Amino acid sequence: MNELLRRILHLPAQSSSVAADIDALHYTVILATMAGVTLAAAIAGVFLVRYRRRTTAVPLTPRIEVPLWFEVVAYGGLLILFCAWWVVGFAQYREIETAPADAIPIYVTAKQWMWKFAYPEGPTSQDALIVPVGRPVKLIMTSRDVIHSFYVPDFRLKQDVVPGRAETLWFEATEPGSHDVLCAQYCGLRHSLMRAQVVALSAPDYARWLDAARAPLELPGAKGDGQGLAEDGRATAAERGCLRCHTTDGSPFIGPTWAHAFGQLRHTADGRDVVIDEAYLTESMMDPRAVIAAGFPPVMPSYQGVLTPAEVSAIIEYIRSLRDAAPARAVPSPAGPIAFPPPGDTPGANP
Amino acid sequence: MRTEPDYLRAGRGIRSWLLTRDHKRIALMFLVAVTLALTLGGAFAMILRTKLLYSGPWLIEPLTYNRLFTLHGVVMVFMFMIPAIPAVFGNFALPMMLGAKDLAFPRINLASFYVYLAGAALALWGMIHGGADTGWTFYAPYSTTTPTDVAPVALGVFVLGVSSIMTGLNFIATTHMLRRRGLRWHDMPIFVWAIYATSIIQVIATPVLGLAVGLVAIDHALHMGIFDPALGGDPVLFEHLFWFYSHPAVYIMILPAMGVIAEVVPTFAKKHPFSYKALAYSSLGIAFVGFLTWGHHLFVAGISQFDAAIFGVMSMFVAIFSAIKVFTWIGTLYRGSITFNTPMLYFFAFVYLFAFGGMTGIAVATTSLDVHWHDTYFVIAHFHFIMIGGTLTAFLAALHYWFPKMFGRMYPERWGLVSAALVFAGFNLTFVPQFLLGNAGMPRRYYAYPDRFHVLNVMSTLGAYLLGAALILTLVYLLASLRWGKPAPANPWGSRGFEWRSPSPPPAHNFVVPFDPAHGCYAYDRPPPDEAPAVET
Amino acid sequence: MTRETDHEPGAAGYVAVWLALVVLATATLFLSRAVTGGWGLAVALVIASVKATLVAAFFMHLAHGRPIHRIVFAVAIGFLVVLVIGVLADVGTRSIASSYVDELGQPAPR
Amino acid sequence: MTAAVETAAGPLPVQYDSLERQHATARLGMWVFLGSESLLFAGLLALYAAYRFVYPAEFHAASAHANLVIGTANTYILLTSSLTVALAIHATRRGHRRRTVALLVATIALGLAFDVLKVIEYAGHLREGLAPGDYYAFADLPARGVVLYVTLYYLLTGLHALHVTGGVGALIWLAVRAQRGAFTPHSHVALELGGLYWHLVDLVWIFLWPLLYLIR
Repeated sequence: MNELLRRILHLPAQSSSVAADIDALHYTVILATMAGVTLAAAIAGVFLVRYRRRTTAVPLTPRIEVPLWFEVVAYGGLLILFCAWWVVGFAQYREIETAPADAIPIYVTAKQWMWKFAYPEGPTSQDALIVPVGRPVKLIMTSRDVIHSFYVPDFRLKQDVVPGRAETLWFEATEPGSHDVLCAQYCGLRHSLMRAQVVALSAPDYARWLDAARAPLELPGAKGDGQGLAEDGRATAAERGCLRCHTTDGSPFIGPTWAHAFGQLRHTADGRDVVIDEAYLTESMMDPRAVIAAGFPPVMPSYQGVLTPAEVSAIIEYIRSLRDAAPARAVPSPAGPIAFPPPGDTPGANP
Repeated sequence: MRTEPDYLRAGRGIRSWLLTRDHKRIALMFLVAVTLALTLGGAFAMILRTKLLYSGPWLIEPLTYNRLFTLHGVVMVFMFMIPAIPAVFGNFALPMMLGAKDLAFPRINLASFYVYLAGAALALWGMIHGGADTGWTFYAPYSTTTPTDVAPVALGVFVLGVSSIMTGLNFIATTHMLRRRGLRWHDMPIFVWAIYATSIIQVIATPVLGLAVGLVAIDHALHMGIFDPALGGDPVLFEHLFWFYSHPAVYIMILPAMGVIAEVVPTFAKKHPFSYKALAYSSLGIAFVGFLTWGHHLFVAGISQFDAAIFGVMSMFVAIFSAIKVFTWIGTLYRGSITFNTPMLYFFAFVYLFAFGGMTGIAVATTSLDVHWHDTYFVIAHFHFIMIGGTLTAFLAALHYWFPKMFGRMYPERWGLVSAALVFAGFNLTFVPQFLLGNAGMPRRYYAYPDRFHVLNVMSTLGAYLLGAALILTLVYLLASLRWGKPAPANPWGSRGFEWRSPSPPPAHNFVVPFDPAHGCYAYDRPPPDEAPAVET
Repeated sequence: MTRETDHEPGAAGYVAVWLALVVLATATLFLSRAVTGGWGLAVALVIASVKATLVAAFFMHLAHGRPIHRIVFAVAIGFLVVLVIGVLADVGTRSIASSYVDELGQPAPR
Repeated sequence: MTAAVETAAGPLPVQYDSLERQHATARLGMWVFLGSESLLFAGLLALYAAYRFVYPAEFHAASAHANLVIGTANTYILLTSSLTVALAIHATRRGHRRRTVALLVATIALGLAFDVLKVIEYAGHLREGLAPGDYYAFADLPARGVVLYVTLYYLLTGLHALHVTGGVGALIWLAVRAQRGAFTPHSHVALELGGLYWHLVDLVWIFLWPLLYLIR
């Protein structure tokens, strides 16, 4: 029943702890609304047909004043029904507004047309909020310029982000997956393109991601012919945080792996096959959303203006050096491929 | 029998129109201005809907799109919705329903028309000159920091507010002091109660809007920083001031519409209202309790939970008055003698759309559901159900209902029914998909949207085209019947209403023979008074 | 309808009201030094309301004018109070969490 | 068509039965206008209440720099001007045209005095750097919070001063008409409306003075 109504009403997936309850209240209110209004219209229709004038002469109609008790009962009952909905609704609202004590605090900064996330342990990320499944997360949000609104339709949650204040929003993801974050409060030119992803990882994956993110990024050198450049590439990739999402031992993680990648064909989200070469890698670094690998969330931030051309070519050399390298066991390979349901869909072909 | 010319021929030449003090002529001038505003606002809506056919960038730039939805908002809300029924039908019918020869302050009435034109000109010049892209809500700090030209548009809205206050003040004074001898408050038509309640809201709430947009204009021009968070200011306070006006403003829009419906139903059902006191007092109830509910626009804006609780409960109370009205209208049909004319078809459309829109208002006031729906297309569908489904439908009902009295011509009944049905169909095709878009989580004011919302947006755009066409059809045949419509008798609908006891179109001072209030305006249980030429349809 | 001008206060009445107003103004001035803080505001507002009532009742003929004037004035002041209370109810009960991020001791990421 | 009743102030508008009815309607219209004007100040008072609640200490510190002498002098000026305009209407009812004009001129003088003192006060503050919004450059106090008091001070007293200036203009026009003998004991509603407006301006200042100058 829940699934049927959810599809009919075009509601997104119920991916947070509160989503199911909210949808339940939603169904009762909307169904009661439709029933009440249709009943009223039906009664009006019946009266129209029953009492339409059939003669040309206008008969005198009785003057009927509604008895007071009828009004009190009808409108009192309706008021009680509305207030009952409000009581349930406000209880849920309090639950939404008060974050549990053990929630993981994450700092969110909204800036004209992007979302930036910062974890207390230090790693920061742009456009991708990595959270564990099954544990409450508290977002402490502020804005750098105008009012934005952090809105995750799949969680049924939204909170305006007001500059000069810290607004809190908490949620608990129920299953792994990536969910669209949209800006709901008009904030200017690219208001409709100010999007991010909440990536919910299972507990072990999250723990491992956090360790990888926090561990000092020293990785053993990989075999490569241009020893110097590949070595610089590895250091740059570690320092710039590439290796937090891309692994070097062949297992997919948040981003596709770099091992055995160079020169191969990459199946993309929109069904094409692209050769992984210098051009593709450079374009992926500068405009990651231009071509998205199938099965991976579009969460990679753009490194336009972050990486110098020398660093870009160094990283490419490092990826080339991993082309046929035996997977170095130094980094414990993740338990298995991340079970990613296909993300909602890639955002429209934005400029 | 006609001793003096009717008000349309009482004076010749453009001066007699532009400097008139006759409330009926001012009503017609407002009708022309308000219809232009509706056409302009509708055109902007068409462009917006056409852009939304594609999810990516197409047809217009994002900045143009943002300016267009601001234009659509400002023009529709401040230049059509707020003045439409009060300034046109309130001006025309209120004095006649009270038995007065004119409004209390005719000069202020004419001044309010020219202040309306000045405000409209200032706002539209501001739009063409620099074009605000803040939305009609002007939320700080975006409205005070955006490089686009906000000040003239904000001041234009301020001036339109002054015109609204002048109209409200005129109606309150007239209702209190210029009733015909022997016409007690409980003998007055319910339309007068509705316009009176609307005027109270206009007079009390509009100054706060004037202040809010005035502060935005000053902040934008001189950087006074009253809402600037860097100086310690709080943008949410602007939202409080803005919605203190804007929620009662939605009652300014719907109360006159309810008044029109309260006149149409008894006339075509030939029956005394199911409960006169319920209809009359619920208008005042909406006017007063409506001031206590503005916070339900701020549930996710960062107000405290305590405040959200107060506003949530109050919103439930104000909804009861609307429910009272809907039940009483439907009750009036019971054991009536109903004829099915165009105004009645608009009544049925009004009942269904307004009740549905109102109930989705209840759904949004159920605080936790608002967290998901706020600022999405669900809210847009909700308020368009009330504004177009309610106020525009009632405006068209009033236009058809009083058309014979205003112009002395009959409109073509068949065309009326066809266009009403098309308006109803076009409206539903446009806004029911938007409810679903809101559920799916599409935020409002989106230039580009994720692809999953594509199909519903295309449906909504097609509906918008149908609605636009239906409205243009209505305009065409009404203009045509100005010339070629059958001459209208004094009382084409056989109504007991006071305004029908004068010839169509009425003489300059409304009544050849002052009507006898003893014959009630809803006395369908007694034969019609003889002094008015009651013509059977 | 009784002519309004029959029982309005004579010239002496007006001067008496004026004297009362001046005395109250002076009282406000000195009391503001004596009673400080929240109570100071309360005292000042009470005295101001008394002065306002005096001006409205006698100078503006509310006391013996048509009752509708009193209703209009009361409704306007009522909604003024509703706005102030509605805004204060929000500002006053906002939870601490929404104060500045850096006051939470965690530097907001720059 | 009922013959237009000839009155001192020109033909009685056709929709009124008697002159007294028209005056009563004019008074009601004025009261509704006064109610509307008071809501204009309501918005600013709400902002004042909110910001004073959030920044009590800053408001207290900033209020100490308000010019109490001029503020108090203005309070007495406006109270007295209320008296003079009330006496002016009283004199008209007694038919003393010359005394009415004298009292109206006194009221106008007091109103202008209020404006002049207000300009002096603003000049003094601006020299010290107590300017609103971004232009705040006051040495002793940090901007945060204090600038909100200063901005609200200029908005509240500025809007009020605007109303005082408008009131003075209306009184000048009324004085001229009184001088020409337009007001008789039975027909002087325009003067009454001018008086009502002036009393409202005084009423607003009665609240502004303690709220802005006496924060201890």
